[in-house]
Amino acid sequence: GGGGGTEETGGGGAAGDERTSIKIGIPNPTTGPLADFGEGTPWAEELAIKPINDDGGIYIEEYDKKLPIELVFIDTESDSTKASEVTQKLIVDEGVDLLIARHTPDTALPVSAMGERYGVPVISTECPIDPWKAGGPYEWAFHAFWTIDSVYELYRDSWVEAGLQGKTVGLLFPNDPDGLAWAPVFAERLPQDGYKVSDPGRYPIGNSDWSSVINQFKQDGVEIIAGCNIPPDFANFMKQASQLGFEPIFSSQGRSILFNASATAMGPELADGQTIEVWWSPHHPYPSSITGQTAKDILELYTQESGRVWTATIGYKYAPVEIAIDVLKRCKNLEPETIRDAIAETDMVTVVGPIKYNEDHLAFTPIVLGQWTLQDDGTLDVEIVNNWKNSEIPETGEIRLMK
Amino acid sequence: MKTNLLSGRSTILKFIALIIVIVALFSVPSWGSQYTVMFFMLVCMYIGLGQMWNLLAGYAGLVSLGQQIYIGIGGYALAVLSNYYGVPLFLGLIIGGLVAMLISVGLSYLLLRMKGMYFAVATWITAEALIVIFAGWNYVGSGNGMFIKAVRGMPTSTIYYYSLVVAIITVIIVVFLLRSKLGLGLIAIRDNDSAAETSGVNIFKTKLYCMMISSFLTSVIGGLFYMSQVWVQPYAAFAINWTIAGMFIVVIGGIGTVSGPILGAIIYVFLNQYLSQFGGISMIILGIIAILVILFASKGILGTIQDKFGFEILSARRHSDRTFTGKPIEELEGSNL
Amino acid sequence: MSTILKVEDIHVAYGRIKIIPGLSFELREGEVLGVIGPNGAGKTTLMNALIGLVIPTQGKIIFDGVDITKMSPEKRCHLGLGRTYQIPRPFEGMTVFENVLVGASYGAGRTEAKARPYCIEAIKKVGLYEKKDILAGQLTLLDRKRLEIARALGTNPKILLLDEVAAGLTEAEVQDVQDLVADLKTTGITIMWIEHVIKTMVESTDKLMCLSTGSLLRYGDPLETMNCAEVQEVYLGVDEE
Amino acid sequence: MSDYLLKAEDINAKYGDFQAVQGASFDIKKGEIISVIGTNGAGKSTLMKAIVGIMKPSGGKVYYKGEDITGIPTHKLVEMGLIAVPEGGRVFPRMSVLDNLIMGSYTPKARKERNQALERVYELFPILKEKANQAAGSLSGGQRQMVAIGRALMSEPELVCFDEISLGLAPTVIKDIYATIRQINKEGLTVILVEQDVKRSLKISDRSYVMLKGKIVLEGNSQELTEDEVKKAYFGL
Amino acid sequence: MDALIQSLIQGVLLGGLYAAIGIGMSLIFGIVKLTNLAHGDFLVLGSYISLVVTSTLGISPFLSLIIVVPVMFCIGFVVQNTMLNKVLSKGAEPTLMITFGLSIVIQNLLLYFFTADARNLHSSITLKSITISDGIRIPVIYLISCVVGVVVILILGAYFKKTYQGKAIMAAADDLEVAQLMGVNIKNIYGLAMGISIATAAIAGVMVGMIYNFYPTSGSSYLVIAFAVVVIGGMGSTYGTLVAGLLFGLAQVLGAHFFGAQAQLLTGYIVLLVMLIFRPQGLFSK
Ligand SMILES: Nc1ncnc2c1ncn2[C@@H]1O[C@H](COP(=O)(O)OP(=O)(O)OP(=O)(O)O)[C@@H](O)[C@H]1O
Ligand SMILES: Nc1ncnc2c1ncn2[C@@H]1O[C@H](COP(=O)(O)OP(=O)(O)OP(=O)(O)O)[C@@H](O)[C@H]1O
Ligand SMILES: [Mg+2]
Ligand SMILES: [Mg+2]
Repeated sequence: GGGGGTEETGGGGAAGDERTSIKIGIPNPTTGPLADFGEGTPWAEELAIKPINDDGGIYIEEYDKKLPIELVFIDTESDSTKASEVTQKLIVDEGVDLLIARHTPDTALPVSAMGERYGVPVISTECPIDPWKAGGPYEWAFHAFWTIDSVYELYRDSWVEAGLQGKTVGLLFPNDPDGLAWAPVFAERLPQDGYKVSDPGRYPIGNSDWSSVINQFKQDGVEIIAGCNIPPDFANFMKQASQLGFEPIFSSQGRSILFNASATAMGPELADGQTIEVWWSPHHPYPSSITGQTAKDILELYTQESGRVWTATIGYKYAPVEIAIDVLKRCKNLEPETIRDAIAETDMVTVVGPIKYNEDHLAFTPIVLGQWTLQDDGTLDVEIVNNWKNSEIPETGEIRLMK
Repeated sequence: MKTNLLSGRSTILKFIALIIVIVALFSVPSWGSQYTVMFFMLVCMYIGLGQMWNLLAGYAGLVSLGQQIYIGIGGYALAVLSNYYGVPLFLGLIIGGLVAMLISVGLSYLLLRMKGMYFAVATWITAEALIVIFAGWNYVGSGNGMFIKAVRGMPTSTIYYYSLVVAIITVIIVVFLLRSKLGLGLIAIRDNDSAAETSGVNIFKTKLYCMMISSFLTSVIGGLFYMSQVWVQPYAAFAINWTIAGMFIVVIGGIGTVSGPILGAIIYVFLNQYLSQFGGISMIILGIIAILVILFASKGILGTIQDKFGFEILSARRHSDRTFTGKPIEELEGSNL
Repeated sequence: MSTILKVEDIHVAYGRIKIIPGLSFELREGEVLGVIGPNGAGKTTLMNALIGLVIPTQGKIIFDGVDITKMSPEKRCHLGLGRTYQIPRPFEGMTVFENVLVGASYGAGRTEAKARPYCIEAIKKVGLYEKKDILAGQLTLLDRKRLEIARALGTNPKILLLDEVAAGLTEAEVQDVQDLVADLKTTGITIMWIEHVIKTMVESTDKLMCLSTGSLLRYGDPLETMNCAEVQEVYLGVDEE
Repeated sequence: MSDYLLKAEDINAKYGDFQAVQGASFDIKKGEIISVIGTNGAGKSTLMKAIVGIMKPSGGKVYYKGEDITGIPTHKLVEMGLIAVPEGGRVFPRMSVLDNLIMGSYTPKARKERNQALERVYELFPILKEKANQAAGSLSGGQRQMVAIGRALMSEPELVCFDEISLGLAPTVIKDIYATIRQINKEGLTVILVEQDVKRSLKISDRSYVMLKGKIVLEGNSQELTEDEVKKAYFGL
Repeated sequence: MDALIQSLIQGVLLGGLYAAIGIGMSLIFGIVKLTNLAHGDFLVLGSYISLVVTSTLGISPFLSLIIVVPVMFCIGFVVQNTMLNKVLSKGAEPTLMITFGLSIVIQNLLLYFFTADARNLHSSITLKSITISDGIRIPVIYLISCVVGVVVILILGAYFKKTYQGKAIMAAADDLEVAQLMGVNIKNIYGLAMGISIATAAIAGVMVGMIYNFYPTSGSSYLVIAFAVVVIGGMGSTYGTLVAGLLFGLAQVLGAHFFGAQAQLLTGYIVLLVMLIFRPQGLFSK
């Protein structure tokens, strides 16, 4: 066993003088279906923590010394049950002072829930605010991301920009937490904004055939598809749509093609022109609060060191560590309550944007619209084509219809 | 004759040892770290899960791949009852168990007509269907699942005590069941159902009781799991992984033995906790361990030890008289393959 | 002696294959009825119908005044029908004792504790006492047959259905079985006995019935049945001795 | 030693600690019929299993056609013409009767003669032809025994070992089978009969062995052995 | 009307693919009575091996079968002979455990070597389809997969019906000892069966890899399909598997057609459970 306290709640670290570090627990989907999100860990987190620890750590008044930060990673196997279990282990065995939760509801929700149960502060990101909020009210967990309404509005703005006002929108949402959170927003707001809606219902994830959905889209004359799908489902849908002669002129997708690998596996014919919500990219202008590195710097370094293409998740691995450092710098001691209160008072700019939590423990980070574009060298990359409400993030291309 | 652990003094010794173990277990929160408590809590839950799978597969010959049905029901019942109706958690566990039992009765009428792997697959598909149903059912939060808000801040030791009691109950129930007439009928059915039937055993009723007991307790364990995990979500609650865990525990420990699942649960929880630090390769190691154990001890660790030394802890075997002489004759020498 | 079992024009088929096309007979209490007939005549099928493993498509089976035609095997067992299997089906994971205990507790509707003495008695009767704690899976073929009898006896049957229990036994052992049957008969158990050993059938039965392709070829006094020409032809064959 | 087709020397066989066969020896010449008799549990079946390699003998040697075949896998022995019919009418229950019989002609040598062999089996057991497409598991006890015997005859064996051949068969069929055995024996087949029926065994065989508690306690020319003598040995009197 | 016809066509084609996914399982599950929880993972392993072959040799996925099939056969053979044979006689659970172990080992090895990235087997015909009318099209890749599935099943059916080797596998599964006594070399017989099973899974894997994107963890969804198909069809019945595949595919597609996308899986499962209730031993079992 580790330094778990004897008190029932508050899994604070080892008591008093023995303190040699501050522990941050990070459950990560290293293996399993979400492993795409897990990629880049621990590289990004360690990148963030290195300058601090090189400097001896963070000064905590109670101990009157600098304490280095120790990151404890643990694999959730992309399974929410396992995520709960390993988070418990982090809390009671490792005695972490703080938890970082991110990467889809399957990680963010169980980790936040565990923090609530044990009274350990949680910095949560990268999971749409709506499903996270459903688990509240929270006492110990804080969350920063965007809302589905904001994505909706971004999409709507881009459709207008692309000259698609009032067209028929096909809804492609699964019956998983994300899909179920997204679909009602679209279903409700689209008609209000003057769009026609074709809704075939929430399909089960892992679906192997899409002909009924495609048939309905064809019948209803769908021109725009909006969805929030897991990548394999969306790729399979697009392939079959193409086989069955359904060709939307615009597609606005959440989650479905976040990663370069997903786009590549789908093939340039189908991926080119797809639009997605971009939460972080090399074009994001916010410098690191730790080193001043820009998004571009960080991502170039990543590609250089790992040989992998950039992904938006890197920023959301880096930013929570930034928040944690900022928070800890403001803590006089390491009592969970102290840390919690410090989180609540956060007001800073991270690589993913400004963070300031409201009374519901929520902060809103910016998103912009990206469009997958076939590059001259035959690879696919995302261009930023709409920066509605977040004009500090520069547009890098013009919005266009799918061929 | 190697050992005779079953008669006279050794029975008393065993009884005393048992009491000591139980008392020791109850005292864990008073001396152990919070992690120790959590460790034993998980062990207790998995013992229960394993015992109940063993009751079905090891004794009744009902190899189920659908125990997750009851885990999920237990979790959801707790969530619904406590969130919507303010039912106390303890009561929620019991009501959840009863609901699961009712469901198992319904399912029995459909599924008990099937045998062998047909039954196994049918139970699994039922669970998969439940995922689809729960994921589309708004009342239970659909795909988003539900937070059991009442358990926030609940001390681990409380859940541990619940789990310990449940684990002990499962063990006691299995032992008593097997020593009862019902157990005799169960094993007879497992070995040859039509012969059992013509010997007067009501196959359906016997299996039904078994399913009912198993579903009730599995559901209570499901409730306990979700008490400690707070968030219940259909894809995880009705995932086959629950049954796989139960199966791992039983098969590694020793199928068809009462003590096997206890050892199996300890091994399982230990491996899970220990290996989680190895990230990517932890699952590979777990898989390899599962394979190796089965290859070298196909009856599980305790099952193999029992065979070797010819004794059984907590045996359900009936002896025609008090002196036990039936050392099992080894496998066919030079058997095929 | 009153009639304990009455079979009225039963028809039995496995799917489309008709095995018994209408068969009627009666069995009196305390009687030993022998059943012979060529292989595949439907003897075992008849027994399966009596015990409830296959339900006749037509006709009635009345046992002790109760219509049991569609009753489940387990209920029939409680009423007092016990059987052995031609190809023994012991509970392999159980000891001999436990095997018999199943019959003695479930079949006879006793508690386990009460069933134990009956169980030992049944085991002794068939001569398996020394092997009572051996796993049934390890018995030889013939011991398995004995176990079949013991298990059926344990259920405290009013009618005992024996399916080729003496096949493959040595002469002396067959004699043991005959003695056992005689002994059971004195306790008032009615017996229906399928066997291909002619000598035994003639010596030990009160009535002998010969089935051929599911129909009654002959029913009556054992010697007469044996000596009847049709039986000689389809069953016994031309004697070379 | 090569005037023997098969010779077993001092065979021991065990189930776990239990020694079921203890130093049994016997031999058989080409063209002979021998019978092995003994009470139930004497170890006859075990001895046969040890000969044909289903069970590994814990001691002793088996020679076939002058060659040491101890420990040679069963399927090789079958190719060499040595085949056994296990007791209890064991069929492949899920396969059709025809397929069961065809499995009998599995060895390359037997495949060539398959159709003639099949005709012969059908002639011996006409009922099997009727049931050719029925699953063997649904046959009556006696019919299964017929399948088991027929299947062995399909393999064009040189030496057959029948374990309890007449078990469960109707008297006519037994008579036919014994007649057939005599017939094929004349055609050159060597036969080992494991039987309970002392009278019949003595009558048909050239020589007999009596087993008791895992040992061979009496052997001799069948015509010279008196039934009394055999019975004594039989029960160990 | 067009939509219904399109759904019917799609259901049938999907059914052929399902049958191909299930056939290897039917063989090993029905005949050898071995439950292979790693069936789906072997299938995906086949997809990955094909991926390696196509990308290194630059050949089409169809051609890659020449290498994939023998390689997977060997893997199946070795797995059976080194592991599963040892526990085959010990009841259902030990094999469940071993194949479960294999399942997680394969998944995580794939993850280790190929990362979690989405993959697919690229072929020029992936997006092609035959246009019947405006509303009705037949996707070429589905059509080919369906045909391949049917052909594989017919070949396997003939193999078990006509060849000695096929019968020997069946016989060994029924009674190992007697099979030996008939001259069957039982040492490799199950290895052979598993080899065939895994090889057919790999064929399905290549087809699936061209139709769907795959990941190291994709196997479990194919396992469910394989189980469903085998159980509906009746274990070990090759033609039953074909009919079951069609039934399951049609049930899903028509379910979605009539009751909306959310009903797709559910109707499939309900059809399966109802089938099981009325034919607890599968459609075509004897
Ligand atoms: N499940 C079944 N399906 C189809 N036919 C069957 C089934 N069971 C038995 N039969 C057939 O029914 C007929 C009668 O079988 P039964 O077992 O009653 O014969 P029997 O008189 O007991 O013969 P034996 O003396 O050989 O045991 C046989 O021809 C057999 O092939
Ligand atoms: N699988 C087994 N495991 C343990 N013991 C066995 C096994 N099979 C047989 N035996 C024992 O070995 C001894 C010899 O058995 P075997 O079957 O060879 O006798 P047999 O002479 O063929 O008898 P029968 O006439 O009854 O067939 C018996 O005492 C039996 O209990
Ligand atoms: Mg019969
Ligand atoms: Mg024998």
